[in-house]
Amino acid sequence: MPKDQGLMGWKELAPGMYILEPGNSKKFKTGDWRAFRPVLDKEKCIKCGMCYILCPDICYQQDQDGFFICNLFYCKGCGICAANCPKKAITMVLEEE
Amino acid sequence: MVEIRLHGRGGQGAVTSAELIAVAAISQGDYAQAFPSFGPERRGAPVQAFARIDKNPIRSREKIYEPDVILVLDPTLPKIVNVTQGLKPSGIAILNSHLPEPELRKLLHNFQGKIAVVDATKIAIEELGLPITNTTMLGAFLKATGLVSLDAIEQAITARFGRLAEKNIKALKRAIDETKIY
Amino acid sequence: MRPELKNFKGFTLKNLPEYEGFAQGHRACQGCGTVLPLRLALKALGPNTIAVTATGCMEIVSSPFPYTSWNVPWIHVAFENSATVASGIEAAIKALKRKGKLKSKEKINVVVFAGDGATFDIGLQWLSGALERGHDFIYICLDNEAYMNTGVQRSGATPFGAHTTTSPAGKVVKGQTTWKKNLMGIVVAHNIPYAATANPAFPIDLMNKVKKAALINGPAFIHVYATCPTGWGTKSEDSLLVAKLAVETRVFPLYEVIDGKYIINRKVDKPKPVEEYLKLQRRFRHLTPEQIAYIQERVNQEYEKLLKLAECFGEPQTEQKEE
Amino acid sequence: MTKKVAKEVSVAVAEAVAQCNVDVISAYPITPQTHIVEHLAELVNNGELDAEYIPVESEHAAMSACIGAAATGARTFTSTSAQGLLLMYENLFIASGLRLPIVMALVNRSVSAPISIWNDHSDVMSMRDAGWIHFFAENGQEAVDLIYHAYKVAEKALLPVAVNIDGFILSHVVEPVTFLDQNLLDKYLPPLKMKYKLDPKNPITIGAIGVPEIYTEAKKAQDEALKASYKIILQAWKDFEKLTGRRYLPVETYQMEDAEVAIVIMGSLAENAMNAVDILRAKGKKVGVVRIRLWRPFPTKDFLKAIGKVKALCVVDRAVSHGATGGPVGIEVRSALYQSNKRPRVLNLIAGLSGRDVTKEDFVEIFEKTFETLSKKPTTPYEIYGVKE
Repeated sequence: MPKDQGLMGWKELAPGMYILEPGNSKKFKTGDWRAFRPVLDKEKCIKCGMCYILCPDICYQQDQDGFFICNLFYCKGCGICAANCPKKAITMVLEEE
Repeated sequence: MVEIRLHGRGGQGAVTSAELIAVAAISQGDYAQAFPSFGPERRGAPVQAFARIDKNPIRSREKIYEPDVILVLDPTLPKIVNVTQGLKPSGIAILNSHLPEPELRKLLHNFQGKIAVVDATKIAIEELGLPITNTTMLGAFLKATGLVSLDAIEQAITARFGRLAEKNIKALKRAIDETKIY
Repeated sequence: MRPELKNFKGFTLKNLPEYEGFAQGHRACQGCGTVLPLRLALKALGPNTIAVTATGCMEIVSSPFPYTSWNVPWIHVAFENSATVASGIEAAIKALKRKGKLKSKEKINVVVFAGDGATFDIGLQWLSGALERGHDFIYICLDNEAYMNTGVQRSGATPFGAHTTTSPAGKVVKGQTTWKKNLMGIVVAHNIPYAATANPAFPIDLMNKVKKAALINGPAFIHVYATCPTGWGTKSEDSLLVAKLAVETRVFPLYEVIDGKYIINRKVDKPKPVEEYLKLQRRFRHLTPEQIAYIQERVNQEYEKLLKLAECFGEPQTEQKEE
Repeated sequence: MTKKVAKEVSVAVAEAVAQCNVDVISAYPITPQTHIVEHLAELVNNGELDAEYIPVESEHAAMSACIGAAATGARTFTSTSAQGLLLMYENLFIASGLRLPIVMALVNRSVSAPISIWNDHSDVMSMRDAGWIHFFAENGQEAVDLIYHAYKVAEKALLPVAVNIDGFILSHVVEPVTFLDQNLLDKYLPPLKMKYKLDPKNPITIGAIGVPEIYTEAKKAQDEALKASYKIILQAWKDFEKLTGRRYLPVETYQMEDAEVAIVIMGSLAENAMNAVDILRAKGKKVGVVRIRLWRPFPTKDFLKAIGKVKALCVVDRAVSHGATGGPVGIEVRSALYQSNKRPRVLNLIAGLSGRDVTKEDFVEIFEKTFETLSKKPTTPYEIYGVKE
């Protein structure tokens, strides 16, 4: 058995293995799960925010111009935003392209 | 140490009597224990309860097998339960009965020791309106043993029964007067 | 109307809170239709919230040490007992506030997230106890219709005919043989002030229901239809399409029961055939025309029942429109 | 110091819990625990105790509610027995793993089957490895005092504490107890202040998944915490002695100074064993009793010191560990002895199952059996005492 597989020393743990920093999973990249990437056509976009509200991975944030932009650090490429965009302004594109 | 075994029927208050004896003894500065026969209690079924009194702290977690005193709350019990089992020859049997002494001794398998008798059922019906004899029999216990003072037992009853205490104390006092010791 | 709801205006796409109670970087599957309602609920509740989660997907994806996706205080204890853990939290808040040991002017929401297994099956007794005792908390059942976390085994919430790994579509027995347990019926029988169904394809409706549940004093229950592309065999981008069809086919009607009064939020007058809903999901692909016909018949019956309930124990219909 | 009063031990325990100003009580009734929770409900409903009483639908729920309440920063209490404890089982490990200072009065009772409501230690032994601190009370006074200690220790060590009270033979006995004066108790037991708790002002995550990369470290930390609680316990007892003069030690001894043969036991039956010592000492026999009060963390050093120079020990267990090499205490004692050069003969008897009386006369006989081991080694690792062949 390889020794010392531990993530950190036991003395460093908070009692009960509590995690003291809220929402620290945002340091964890889930963008590499993605095969397809959403691409927004700003011409068609009406800034309704449907993509923002329906994204299970909380990727969309509004920019200064009011467009909702997908954060590819987290986007898993599920395509829910594209499928539910009322104006079909989002298309899923293969990552390689 | 004096060990007391109480015999009654479920619902007659044998456990309460044992507790009142212990509470009274402790309040007068003695050490005491009281406990029921452990297990589910069913109304009407013969039950036992126990008490111990000592001048020194009591250290014991066993049932009472050879009591110094037995206190029988129900007149019908000696016929169906061997109430004197293990009772020390020097001990005392305190009974609720209207029967004469010779007949009682027969019922008690010819127990030759001291016997105290009172017709507690009659007193209880007259004073409390109910054939619940636990407090009445405590009067007989006081008279026969002198282990706890009337004052201490009165306080214990008052704490336990509140507004019903007065009647119970009256019944108890009558029992002190009417108990006969053989 | 409940006095607690008097000043509640409701969310719209225009006035959504920016706040997220759930953080990015969680490990839910692509297109997870279960984590989405969870996110929306926390968004509606805001930061003054304590969350309890039953063992299940949402617990697993949100808390692999050293990471947590929870921006609110959160606890996971076990599979079946979240409702009771919440009872303890609620009682603690009450006692500590009363005794001056906890100073919080605002109401602290206590919310449970639990899957269908944790709610319909293993945790039903705990849920029943907590509802009966009247704790002021919100129980959100994220119902994806099977034990997804352990590899898609059937639960009491699995619909008739569905293939799962413990109700497989075999040569003789074709999938789940029982009808979905009527959980709303059970919950409503506890006479709690608020119960509702919700669906992530109707996100504003869902958030409004969560907010109402939070505002109302006493126990509130929300049965959320939650999709699982992995367990159901749907395309991840179809996750919400399927969810929408569940409402449009009357498979999963949206309604509220407020103080025993039934309110159907979206009446479906011209339902789509259930087959349209079923055919998008691999878990139903083995179904025979007879089975599909049976499902259609039961769905019709159940909807009729609901209409009757709304008719007998309802208020004048106030339909809500999703934007 | 208040006056000695007559109380049923269960009622006394409830009143001690109330004195500790608990915030949340959650319990489900089971014989012989009932009188404790009934009395607490009465105190709450009479307005004598300001606490939330959650009348849950099962013992599993009782512990679940305590976990939720304790994690929110409330002082909590529950009580159970036997089957109730087993129904709580998974939560017992969670309470300690999450480091929650819950206090439980465990009114010891046999475990089914056969179903039995009477006293032995088979229930508590099932949770021996659950990471709780365990005290065993000998009498009503100890039961009361140990409740005070339990909160003091639990909240400092951040670990749950079980106060073990023998069912019926202790829990249902009316006897004299002295309660600590409330002012003194308030000094002894400051209000609970949890550094980490469920609080929207400082959101933390409790109960995250212990992936293989951290589970081992989490368990190590928990194990060290339980070991470290030993010092906290000793300090709590020292502080208590200063207040009351009542002295508490992890292991108590009776007539052990020159004892050649001793009985090792936990709980209230030790009293009958002490009475047997008095009988035998009167006849010139050098016998004594070693009573283990602190069962977890096991006080190995105290135990080894307590047994002095005995030539033979009889460990009287109150539970069977089926298929093992002894009763639970017997195994522990043998393991402790292996860590020293002492090698007394060890007889291990299992006695007093399900409320079967073990009288002073029985203990006299047990001492005699133990003397026999001096010339003849026991032939079996353990035996069940008093079983009818």
